[in-house]
Amino acid sequence: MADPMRIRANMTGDKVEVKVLMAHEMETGLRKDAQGKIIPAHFIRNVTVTHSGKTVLSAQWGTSVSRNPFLHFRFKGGKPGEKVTIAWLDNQGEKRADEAVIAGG
Amino acid sequence: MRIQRVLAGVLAVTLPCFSPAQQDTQKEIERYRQMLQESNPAELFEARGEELWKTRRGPKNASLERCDLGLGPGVVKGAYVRLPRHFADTDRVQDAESRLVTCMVALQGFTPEEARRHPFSGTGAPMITADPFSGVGQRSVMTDLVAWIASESRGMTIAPPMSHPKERFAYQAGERLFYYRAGPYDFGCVTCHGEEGKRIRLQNLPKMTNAKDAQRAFGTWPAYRVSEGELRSMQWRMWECIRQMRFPELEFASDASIALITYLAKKAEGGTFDAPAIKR
Amino acid sequence: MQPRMILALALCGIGVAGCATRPSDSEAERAVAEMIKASFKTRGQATIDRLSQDDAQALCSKHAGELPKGMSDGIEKVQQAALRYPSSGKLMGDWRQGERIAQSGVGKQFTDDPNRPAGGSCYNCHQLSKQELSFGTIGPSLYQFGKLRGSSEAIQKYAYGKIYNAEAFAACSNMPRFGHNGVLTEEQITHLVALLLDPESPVNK
Amino acid sequence: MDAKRREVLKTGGGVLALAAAAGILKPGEGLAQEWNKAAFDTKSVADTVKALGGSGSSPSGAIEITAPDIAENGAVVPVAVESKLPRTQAIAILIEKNPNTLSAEFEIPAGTDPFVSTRVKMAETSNVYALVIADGKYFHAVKEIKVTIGGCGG
Repeated sequence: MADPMRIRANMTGDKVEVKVLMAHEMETGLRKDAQGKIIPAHFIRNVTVTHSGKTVLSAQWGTSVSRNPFLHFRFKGGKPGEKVTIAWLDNQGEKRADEAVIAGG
Repeated sequence: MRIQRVLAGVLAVTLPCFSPAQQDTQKEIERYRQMLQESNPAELFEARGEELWKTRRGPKNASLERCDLGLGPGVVKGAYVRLPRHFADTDRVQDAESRLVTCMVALQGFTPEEARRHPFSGTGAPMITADPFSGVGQRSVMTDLVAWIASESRGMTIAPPMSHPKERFAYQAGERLFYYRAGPYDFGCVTCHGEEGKRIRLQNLPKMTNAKDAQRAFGTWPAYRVSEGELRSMQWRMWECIRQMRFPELEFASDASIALITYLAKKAEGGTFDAPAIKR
Repeated sequence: MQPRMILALALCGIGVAGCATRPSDSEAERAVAEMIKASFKTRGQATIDRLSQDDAQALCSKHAGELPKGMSDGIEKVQQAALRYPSSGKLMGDWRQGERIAQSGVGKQFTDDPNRPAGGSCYNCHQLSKQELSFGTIGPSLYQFGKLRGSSEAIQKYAYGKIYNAEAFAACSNMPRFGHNGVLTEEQITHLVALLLDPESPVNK
Repeated sequence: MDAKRREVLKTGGGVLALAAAAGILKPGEGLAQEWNKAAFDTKSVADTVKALGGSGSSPSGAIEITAPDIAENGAVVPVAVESKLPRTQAIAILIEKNPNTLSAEFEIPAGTDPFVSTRVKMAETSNVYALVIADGKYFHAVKEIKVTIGGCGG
């Protein structure tokens, strides 16, 4: 199973600042292993961030997002103590969802 | 006679080293490095390492929570900056990795070979491949553990003990290795790390006999290397430098590797430990 | 005991002349040699015998940074005598091939294919062309090397010799002895000479 | 609106934020499973814009790309995009000289800042485009990022 994400969600002014690190190979499908065999593509395709039942960011990614991806964005309407949920789904059907509690500013 | 004069001319000509454009290159690279600091995937490895420390593994189904890293069984906080050190039970100077091998064998019942099997994540060396993005994912228990153990010394002062005769001998052997030039490229560690302010390509090289440089170097390993997408330990740093020096392979957790690390740790004494870091 | 002294002592064991003037500490010496033997292993083309030093390597290790004048003259004389120039007499090759060789840092590592030619690793340590921003500074800038010096036979010979065996000109140079140690072929070195001296080379633009 | 909605549907989920806003999809319902393969397979900026449902894009000074001029390594290049265009709906990052041009596409619902920061791989020195869809129109900013060769064994 995929490793947990590292999520930081902090109030800055009236906005929630979200920074997340995901543990993922983001393999391009173009590389070869030591035996010269192609390493199959393995990458996150979809990321969805929700807060209070509402999607605050959704993304589609290709293979050129860096390994162990980093994402940083801001949204309005969150309060300290509330939860932000981040979910990803990769091209091999693996998925992972984690949540973080919004910290005060 | 003529040749000699020409040669003298050749040697006398010095060129302005850096035009403004090249100073801009350095400045932009510095900016790139600063941008990387915003987020360090080393955290992901540290989190796994902390979990592994507490996980029951091996034939004895035991965790590493009683492992003695030098400050007593189970004490991790501050242990990394007081390594390498002499351990009475093995009568050997050990760094973090070699000590973990000892604990995996003694506490968890692994054979030494099993404990050493995957010292570095990925393949260790960059892969030979047509693809521009190097590194391939294969997890290493050892790397994850070292990432966490090192993180538990963040902000502390590098202070390797040097009171046991074997610690002093490791330092002396490490110094000798540092100056040892050999192989088809005539390289030694000193070739790249003997002068101040030099670079390979755009990578700045620490002069290891200079305390400030050594402190920065020792204090920023382990590190997440963005070029490989892997967490790399100090053992790996030695192994990789030695590979690029065109030497035979430096064995993981070998006495020579520990001697080199002891030499560097002593040179870095008094510096602030700030690892796992993030680097090119 | 001074660490530097132990270092010097330890270095005596490897076929170096002139150690007799220092007190011997054969125990430390043996222990370090033993440590090296136990800590390295042959992998691929990087065989364990690569750790055996020739005289120049041993002297440069022993006197790191403070080589006595007489000794450096001695090394340069021996290395000069070992210089070999191409029998064809042709010292200038193709700068385009030279640029590729200068850019490549592969060769002789245990991860390298021994059947593929090595690179010259030139940009690792030297500035050469203006376009390449990523260059090292361990060696001096070679930008406009030929423009400033011309491409006379004497300069060609110097450039070839320096790449072939840097220690023939500067004992204990940081630069590998590319020809002497069999890293680059004669032909590859002539391409590098052209990269340095050809007026059309990016080095001289 | 209807014409726009049809266009969105026709392009195969390129601008899902529009679809969601139009009430076609509810958040979390199938949205995460959509992946615009056609767009991620494109090999030029123009083709990517097309695959994302645009006929072309205009340069805009209201889009800011924050990234280094020179990256020490191409495997990780920090790129942040901020749009000051009203009603920004989506931000995409395109790398002209990569094997596939489109790197990432972010859909920005109302209430979320028109800003994203991430890290991308670059195969070589290239122009990096920030493509912004705002009020149904396509805009872009461009910045060249140089990728340098590093290390000593390669």
